[in-house]
Amino acid sequence: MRQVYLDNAATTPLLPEIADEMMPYLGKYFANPSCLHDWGDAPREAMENARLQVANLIGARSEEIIFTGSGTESNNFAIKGLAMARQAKGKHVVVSAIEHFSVLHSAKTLEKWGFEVTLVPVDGQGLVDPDAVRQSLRPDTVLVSIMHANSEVGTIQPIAEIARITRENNVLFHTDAVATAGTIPVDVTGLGVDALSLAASQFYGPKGAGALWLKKGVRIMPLLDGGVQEGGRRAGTEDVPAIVGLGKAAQLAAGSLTDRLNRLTSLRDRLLAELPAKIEHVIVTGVALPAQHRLPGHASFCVEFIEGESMLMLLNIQGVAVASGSACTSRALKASHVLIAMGLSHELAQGSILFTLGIDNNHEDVDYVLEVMPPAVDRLRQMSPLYAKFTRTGKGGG
Amino acid sequence: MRQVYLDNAATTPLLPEIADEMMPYLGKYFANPSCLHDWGDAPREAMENARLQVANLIGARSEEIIFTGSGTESNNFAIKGLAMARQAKGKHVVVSAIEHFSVLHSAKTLEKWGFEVTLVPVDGQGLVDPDAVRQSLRPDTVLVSIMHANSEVGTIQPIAEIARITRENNVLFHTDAVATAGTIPVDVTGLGVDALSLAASQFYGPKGAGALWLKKGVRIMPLLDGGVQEGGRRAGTEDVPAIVGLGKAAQLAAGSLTDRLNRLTSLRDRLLAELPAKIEHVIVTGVALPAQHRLPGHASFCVEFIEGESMLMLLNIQGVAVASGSACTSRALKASHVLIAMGLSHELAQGSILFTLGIDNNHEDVDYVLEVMPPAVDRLRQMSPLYAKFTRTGKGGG
Amino acid sequence: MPIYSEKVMEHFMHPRNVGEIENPDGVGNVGNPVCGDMMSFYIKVKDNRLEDVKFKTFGCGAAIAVSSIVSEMAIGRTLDEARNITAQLVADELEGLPKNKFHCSNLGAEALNNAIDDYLEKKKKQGGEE
Amino acid sequence: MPIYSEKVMEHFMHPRNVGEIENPDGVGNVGNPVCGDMMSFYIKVKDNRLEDVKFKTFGCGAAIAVSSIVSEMAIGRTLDEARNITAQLVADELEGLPKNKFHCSNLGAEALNNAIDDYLEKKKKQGGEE
Ligand SMILES: Cc1ncc(COP(=O)(O)O)c(C=O)c1O
Ligand SMILES: Cc1ncc(COP(=O)(O)O)c(C=O)c1O
Repeated sequence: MRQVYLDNAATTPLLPEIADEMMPYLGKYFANPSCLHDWGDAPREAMENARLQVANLIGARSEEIIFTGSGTESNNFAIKGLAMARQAKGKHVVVSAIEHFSVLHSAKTLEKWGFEVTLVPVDGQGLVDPDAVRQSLRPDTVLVSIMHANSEVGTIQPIAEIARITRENNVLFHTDAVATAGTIPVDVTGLGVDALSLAASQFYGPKGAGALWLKKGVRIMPLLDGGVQEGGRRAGTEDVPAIVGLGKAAQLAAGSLTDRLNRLTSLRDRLLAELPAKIEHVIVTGVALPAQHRLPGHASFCVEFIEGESMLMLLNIQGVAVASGSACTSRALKASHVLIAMGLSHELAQGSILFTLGIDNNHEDVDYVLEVMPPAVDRLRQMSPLYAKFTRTGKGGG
Repeated sequence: MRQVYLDNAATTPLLPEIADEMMPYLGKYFANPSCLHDWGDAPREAMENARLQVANLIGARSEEIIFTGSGTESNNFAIKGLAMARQAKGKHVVVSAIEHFSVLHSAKTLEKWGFEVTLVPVDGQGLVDPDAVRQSLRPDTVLVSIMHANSEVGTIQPIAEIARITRENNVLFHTDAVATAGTIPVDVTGLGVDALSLAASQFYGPKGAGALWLKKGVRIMPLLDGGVQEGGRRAGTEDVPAIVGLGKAAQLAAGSLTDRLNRLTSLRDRLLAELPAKIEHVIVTGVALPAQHRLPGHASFCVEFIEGESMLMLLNIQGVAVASGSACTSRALKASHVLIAMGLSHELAQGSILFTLGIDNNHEDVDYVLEVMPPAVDRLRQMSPLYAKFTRTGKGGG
Repeated sequence: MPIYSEKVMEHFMHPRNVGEIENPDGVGNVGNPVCGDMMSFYIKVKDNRLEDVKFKTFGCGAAIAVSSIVSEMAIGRTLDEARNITAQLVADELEGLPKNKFHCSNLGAEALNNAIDDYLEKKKKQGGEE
Repeated sequence: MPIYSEKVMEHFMHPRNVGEIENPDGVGNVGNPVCGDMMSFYIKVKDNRLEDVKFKTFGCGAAIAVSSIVSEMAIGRTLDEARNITAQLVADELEGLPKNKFHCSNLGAEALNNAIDDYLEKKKKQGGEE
């Protein structure tokens, strides 16, 4: 049976050439890069090379890159660390309603620590209105965090516009670029942000390596206290192989961004156009065609009258890997907070399904999905009391 | 030239059979273990197998193991997370004066958050007196953290005795077992603790994988907020290859602990006995021979009249890798807080040197060290104003 | 996808008794889209026994498998026996459910119970009317 | 060990002018064991020029290399010229020092300066006695 992996938002495969680059650091160059003796040289140099590669990917300086263990850690570090370092100035933080849980729950933790948090709403396409950010600002606002793109609906936010507002108001701006760095062009100067999170496992690099870019001079409270690694801002023996992999992934991404983008976009656009044409009562979530403000490999839908996990299971049996709701938290049962924030009903939101393409996918994969998806939907609708009601009454459709 | 790596406290080499075990998860089993589709199965099962292997190493249940990214993260998680989850009960925490910085600086962060911290002193061998712990307890004490063994002086603490006291007083007890788990027998029931940190990179496993063992029912505040990974207690896409490596390292350690222990002890005892015999004015730091309460591969000294880094550099030129002061933070310049807490003068503490043996070392390595070390010391003493003063006046020696 | 037992997968793939019953003797509905699962059970009763049970379910794989097995467990039972089909029995019959899916087995038992209640209610009313 | 430049390593391995001067014209001591580095500089002065400089140093590799290069830079210089040997010049001459070791170059310049101060002090006293 054909095997089609369309869950690249959950994690991308590790490219063999990146794995190869990591191997020496899982072998003879095992030493601790903090060590003063010769054994420490190769790992230390490799780490600094990776730092430069990551900096180059996002138009930053290498001394501004702090390595972390994941996108989640980068976000926790940014939200808690930047807010806590500014609590003398104020205790108000602004995030969008559709942030990843690593941002949202970090903000909740700040609430427990005496901060107030404003959730900026989004429109039906998942877009943040920069004016809403402006209106959320208060004299005691110390941090705004709006994600660069959402991995559930693929919507790319107007970060540069928001940054103009935060700059005018002298408020720090962090963006979660975990879904974008390495996938679409990300330039910290162009975006105008002060801090940015990214993770290797989203662009064909290894798990266990993320980074926080922090504009020179911006103070932060460490999340991991301890030794003097990463300039004292992130303690712990560095995971050199993973960091080397992150660097290599950044280098490869920088070199092939446009190619990848074009390739993914053409596959994505077919899904966005053809799936709703083939199956009745399917809506695109996020930005529909023409989809400039949408991640290139990202096609997400809500299928009416049925539930996402059961769709996922039927597609899985056909060899197709997809996600429903938030890719990383498929095991959470509640309807996606992102879709609810976009104004969808719970009923509709439960029918979410998410195809995220990767550089290994091709048009035959899309053909296959378009072939196996309609009968799967049909089968589940035959079991669905909501569909029965709709066919009886014509009501309940979206 | 002979190459002798004697800095296993900084990090151990990754065993090739452990690297082999990790490879499939850097290749075809790349998927996110949280995913519901078939791609998630192999990584998820491998992770759960690793959890069992780690649990078996320390006599725990697998559902009590929370994977982290490093020993530092485990310690930060434990100190901050356990204290913060109990702040309604009280805001007093007790740690020893010789804890690793990941514990000490986490405790400092707690101070910023309104906690009080008591540092329990140690004696000249680096031993914590259980009675001192008892006396430090207050009605508002919510957490005690004493390391199982110190990686700078190798001293193994009387954890089980301390645990009796914390239990009597209904206070939670965490131990940092990063230097012991996988190296000497560690049994959570025998130790009687409530939480325990460990890290793979200390026993021939990969970097990027640590664990916090948390006794069933013990509440903790997450350090990394976000998704539902690790039962909602440690969010972020799991670093499956590193976790698999940690599991394999635990399994191998469990199976060969006694062998390794005997082998390392015999090499260590030669260093402890012969180095001070060969070089005048050298003292053993930590527990001297017979050294039961000392890590098996650990021989540490202070060499009078000279400074550690320059010794390290001369040995490095001879192909020998060692550490001075705290292994993980050789780049920090101040005299080791551990040695100062043990009552050594700053002058003496600056002369610290640390040989940490690994399973690849043999008697020829020890012979070689005993051959190259005396001339190195001699050469530096010839440059030393302190040695000049001593030979002139007979004063200044320890 | 071994988060589910083979039995769950088998019932998910080949659910028994999917459908509605025309002029049912009782109907039981549970759940709502907020919690993510909805079940409608239809029963036909003869001589105090469940002669037929059918269901329609909107929900995850576990919800569908639970509905299927509950219908199978119920058919042929007396009403009292059917009332004893607890969430635990359902989960056991399915060779276990993931912890976060256990509530599905609850829903299945509840939906069947509601259908029986509905039947008894109707009967009482009819009795009253007679 | 490329945290140090080749020049630093070369001076660390082959330090120039190690030792003491008997009956020195000036002695300068800096540092203490708490900060981790101690340097003693001994100077011999002739016609307002540093005829000889020797040192003893307790400290890290950088401290030893700094002492060596300072002694080399100083010998043959006039006292005024020697005073112009700043920490930055020392670091530059060593082709750079790691950031956390820069203070060593400071210590070297300071020790030399102290020795010169000591010489001038003594001279003044001797002048007064004459
Ligand atoms: C006793 C002890 N605790 C904690 C740590 C920190 O572990 P890591 O470097 O994995 O973060 C170390 C490091 O060697 C250690 O020796
Ligand atoms: C936008 C976004 N932020 C953060 C994360 C968390 O990253 P990680 O799983 O590496 O911790 C994800 C995960 O997919 C994400 O999509």
